[in-house]
Amino acid sequence: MQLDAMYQEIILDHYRNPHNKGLRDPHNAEAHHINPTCGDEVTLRVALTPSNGNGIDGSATISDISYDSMGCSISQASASVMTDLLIGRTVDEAMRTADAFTELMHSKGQGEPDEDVLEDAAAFVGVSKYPARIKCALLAWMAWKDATAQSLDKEKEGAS
Amino acid sequence: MQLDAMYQEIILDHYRNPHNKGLRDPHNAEAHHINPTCGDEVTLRVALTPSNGNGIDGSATISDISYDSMGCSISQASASVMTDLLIGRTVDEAMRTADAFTELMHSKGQGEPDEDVLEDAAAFVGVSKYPARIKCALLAWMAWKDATAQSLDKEKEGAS
Amino acid sequence: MTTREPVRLDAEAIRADFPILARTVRDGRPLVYLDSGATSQKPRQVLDAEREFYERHNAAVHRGAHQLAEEATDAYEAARATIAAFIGARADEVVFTKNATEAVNLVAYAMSNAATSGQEYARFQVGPGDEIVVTEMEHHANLVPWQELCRRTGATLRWFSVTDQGRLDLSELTDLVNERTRLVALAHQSNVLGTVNPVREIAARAHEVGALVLLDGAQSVPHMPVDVRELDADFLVFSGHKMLGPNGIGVLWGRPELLAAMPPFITGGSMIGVVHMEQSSWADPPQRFEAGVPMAPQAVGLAAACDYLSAIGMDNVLAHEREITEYALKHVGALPGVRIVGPADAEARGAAISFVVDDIHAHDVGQVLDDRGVEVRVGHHCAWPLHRCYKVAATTRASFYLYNTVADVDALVEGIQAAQRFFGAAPGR
Amino acid sequence: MTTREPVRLDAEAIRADFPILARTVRDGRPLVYLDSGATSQKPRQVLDAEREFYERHNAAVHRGAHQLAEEATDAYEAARATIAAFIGARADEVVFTKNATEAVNLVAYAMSNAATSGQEYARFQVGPGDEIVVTEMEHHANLVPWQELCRRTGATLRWFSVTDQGRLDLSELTDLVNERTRLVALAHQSNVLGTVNPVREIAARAHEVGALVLLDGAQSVPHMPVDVRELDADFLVFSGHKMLGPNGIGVLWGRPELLAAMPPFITGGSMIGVVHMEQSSWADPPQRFEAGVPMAPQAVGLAAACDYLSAIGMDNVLAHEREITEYALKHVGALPGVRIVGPADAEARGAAISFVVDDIHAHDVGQVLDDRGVEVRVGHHCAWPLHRCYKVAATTRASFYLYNTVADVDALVEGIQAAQRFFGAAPGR
Ligand SMILES: Cc1ncc(COP(=O)(O)O)c(C=O)c1O
Ligand SMILES: Cc1ncc(COP(=O)(O)O)c(C=O)c1O
Repeated sequence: MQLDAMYQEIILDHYRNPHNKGLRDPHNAEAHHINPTCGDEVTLRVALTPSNGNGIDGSATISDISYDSMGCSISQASASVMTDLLIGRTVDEAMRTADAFTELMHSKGQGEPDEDVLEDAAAFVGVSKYPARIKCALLAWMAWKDATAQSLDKEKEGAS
Repeated sequence: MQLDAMYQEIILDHYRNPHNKGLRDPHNAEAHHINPTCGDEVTLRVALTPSNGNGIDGSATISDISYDSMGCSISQASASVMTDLLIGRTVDEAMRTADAFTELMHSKGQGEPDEDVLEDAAAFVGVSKYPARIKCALLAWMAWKDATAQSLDKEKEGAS
Repeated sequence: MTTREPVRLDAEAIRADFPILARTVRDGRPLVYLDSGATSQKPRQVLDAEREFYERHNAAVHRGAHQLAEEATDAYEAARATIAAFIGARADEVVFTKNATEAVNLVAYAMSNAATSGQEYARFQVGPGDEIVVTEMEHHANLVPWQELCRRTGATLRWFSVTDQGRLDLSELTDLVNERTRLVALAHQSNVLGTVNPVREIAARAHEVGALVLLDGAQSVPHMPVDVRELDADFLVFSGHKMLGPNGIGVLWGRPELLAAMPPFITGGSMIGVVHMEQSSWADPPQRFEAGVPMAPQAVGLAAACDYLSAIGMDNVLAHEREITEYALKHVGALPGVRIVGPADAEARGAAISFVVDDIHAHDVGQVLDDRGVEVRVGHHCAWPLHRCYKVAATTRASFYLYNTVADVDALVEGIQAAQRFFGAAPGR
Repeated sequence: MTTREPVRLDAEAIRADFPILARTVRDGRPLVYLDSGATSQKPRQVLDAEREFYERHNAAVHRGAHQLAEEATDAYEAARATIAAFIGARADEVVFTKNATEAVNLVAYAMSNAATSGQEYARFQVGPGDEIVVTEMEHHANLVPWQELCRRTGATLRWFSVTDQGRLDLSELTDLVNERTRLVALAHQSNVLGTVNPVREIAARAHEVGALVLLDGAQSVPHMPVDVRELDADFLVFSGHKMLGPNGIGVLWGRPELLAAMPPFITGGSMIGVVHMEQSSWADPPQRFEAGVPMAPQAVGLAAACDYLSAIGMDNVLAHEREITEYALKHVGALPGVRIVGPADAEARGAAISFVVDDIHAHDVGQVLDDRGVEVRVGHHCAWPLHRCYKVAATTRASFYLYNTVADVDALVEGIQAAQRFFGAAPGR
């Protein structure tokens, strides 16, 4: 039974009891992403706090991520794990985490996740063996990247 | 060598010395046909003489067929043979001849031409083995049918 | 659970013709292929026919005068005749496309082209004030091309809604199909619900008001006897790959007088009358609609698929699938926490069964089934608006064909129960 | 006549991979296949790859989550990567179509669709006052779609003429390609003349005035190394069946930023973003342009063809064909009463040789050749306007590929002489 390798206990826990679910204010930007192959959706908000003396840039801290979503266990758990991981980090740190997670997802089951960086998200290594599920695992991360990019863009527009 | 079966001496003779070639007046109708696969062309005219007391109908006599054409030996010879066969016949007789020739062309080399009806046109039996050449053999005949139909249509329009 | 084989055809003997059905998946589990609605598997006979063409007769069809070209052309046109006969049509009424999707687009773009042409194509012109009617149960392939036609021409798109029982709501028939309607496009059989639509009734109304009817037979032609003369539609589209044939070939059937009056879609070689730099004229149908070197080997393969199906008898295919469908409706439908989306009985219903499992997303159901070798489809099955009607994002679909057996249904049922256990959603929780 | 084999590749060894080349035609004559310009023959390796897909991995690509669907999707996308690498491109720049013809139509219809859309597709909009430029030597596939685009949108079609030597008349370059020009569509290599066009020079001018360049590589990609980065074109189209691949698959390569900015052509399943009854949005390229269940087995076959060609080396294929072409130009060109239509030397010239024989129609030349097993093409080769330029209705074309030898040219030369004898048109008559 390969199922257990994919659906690790951590994933099922997050799925059954998702963290940070429900949209909250304040937020700098919101993104809505859909998986066109199955119709799963996520609406996600980010709130960023500038670091001392700076505007909103890579050094800003992610003060909150909240989301509303509909989807399979993998997409639900992934959103929950992500918020735990990224809230409190700087944007730059979070981008590196997101890149590490994306790389893991494309590793075809061969990846060796760095647990220091990915923490609970390392549990998704088994998902990367199933190409059709990779999008599920990445859905919330894509929405987060999008909302963050929007926040930075807004800042730039405001400045210019 | 199957070539001789296809290019019978009669065909080559008509090809080298075509009968009735060159456009002539008077004519009742003219048709221009093109073989879209090779670009061969024929422009053909028919002149019909009504039978006693009738308008131009199936009993009319084909008083002349003339044509101008560009094409391979088969299409040239076929036009020449056709004019010999049809000039002087009634439209109804000629239609039956045309049907017999068309049938022969679709016989895949199996046809047994009625020489009484088809005369020199019986020599084309070998062509029917080569599907790509059937259109060549039928090009002038199609143009004749077309021009004849136009002649009959004009008569009807004139009458109504 | 009792396992009883239908009597009409010998599915075990048939399975032996399909090499792929002998393989295993996921660590050695026998393959239980329940995704024929997406694409069917191919019998050896079809693969052999295609290969024989390549190894013996391959040449560009309709473009050469040499022996190979003659043989290739003969094979291609003989295939057209076989496929036409399979749906009760004449050979020159059958146009080859790459799939059903292209066939629908062909008609939709021909109508756009008519709209920018003169009076010669008046029969197909649409514009503001004209209406195109579809249904909420359409596959995207028979919906999006019509949205696009309306966008390009200013015509209006309208649609039949579906009932809770998975049927078209025909109470709207005379309102929806009216003197403004130019074309009604609908599925013969829904790829999600399995519903077989009352084509004749809708066609009668359409023809009463002078509208054309395009039938999407992608899910009917593979599974039941279809005779275009009986259906009373004007166009029928279907795909070879869903009926034991190769990929890359589909069919547009059309009434000959309509095909003759329709402008072309894709233009290029072999579909022309005369070409000048300034403008061109067109060949007669079906060539007018087949630009470029055609997929002759695939046509030959599809003809072999028709021969294969005809030898078994489409009546027998239908009866076999009906037995499996009844069995599946009974046993899947009886599972606590499982709801079938679509008609609950096998009346006017084909062998696609979509369902939702309470508290378990279709992706997760599918994953557990796949882990057991049971291959189903999960998602919206290219019928997103239909899923929205039933307020579900995704369903799990099992679809059956002549090579499936009731044992396959048993494996499905056991798999669903396993998913319920795994996700702790077993009834009673 | 001396028979000397080129050294760069072993044509005899290659021939053994092509089952059809061992057959005979017309009462037992060995097949001399000189019609690869119409379609190429297929090596066993390609047929095996396609069959292996059907027998082991067949499922609907991009539509399923089960193991077969994963394998099929992997195979399809790996094929895309292989084919992209073959032309120096990235995988996501390659769109699969059914043939080169569809690929040209895709761009032409996308431009029509842009013309009826809002600002989001401004890059592709054309209308009255805008110009599309083609050449007189185009295959109908790269001419008629542009005539139709102009008819639909009110844009104007203009064209390069050809010189008596079979080259484009570039003296018109700056006049023809001007600030009104939106797109220049031209053949990389003429299927009739064999001429290889100076793409970079034309592309430089086109880009100077902001026009796009679409290159028809149907006759170049199979026969020479082609690197899209070096060519400086914006789009490249070609067909699988002319390069040892299966029928039913073609390619549109496009610059990624252009594909991303281009509206779709054929619409339906798998090319959508979100679908509502009222309207839909689109997936990113290449999916945006691949509606319906794709021809995955054919993509796999075409990738096998690329692998086959790459193993031999496209440089070697080119060198081999050049030797045969030089040999043929010399020996066919030397025949009294024979006139070659196209460049007389092998410089910037591929391996298609078209000719007319005085006083003998091409059909008759072809018939005599066919009777001897020499399979050539006769007619206008889907380049009717070009034939009109040279005031001939039809030519005879011999086209060579990696499996041809100079012995095949000898057979051709002897066949032409036989035709001259048969029709009594031997020189001196
Ligand atoms: C130069 C050229 N362009 C386009 C095409 C069209 O290719 P296809 O018929 O495979 O679409 C051909 C071949 O027929 C060709 O030779
Ligand atoms: C009902 C229906 N219509 C149309 C299609 C489109 O078929 P294809 O993708 O082969 O073009 C399908 C299958 O995908 C279908 O199920």
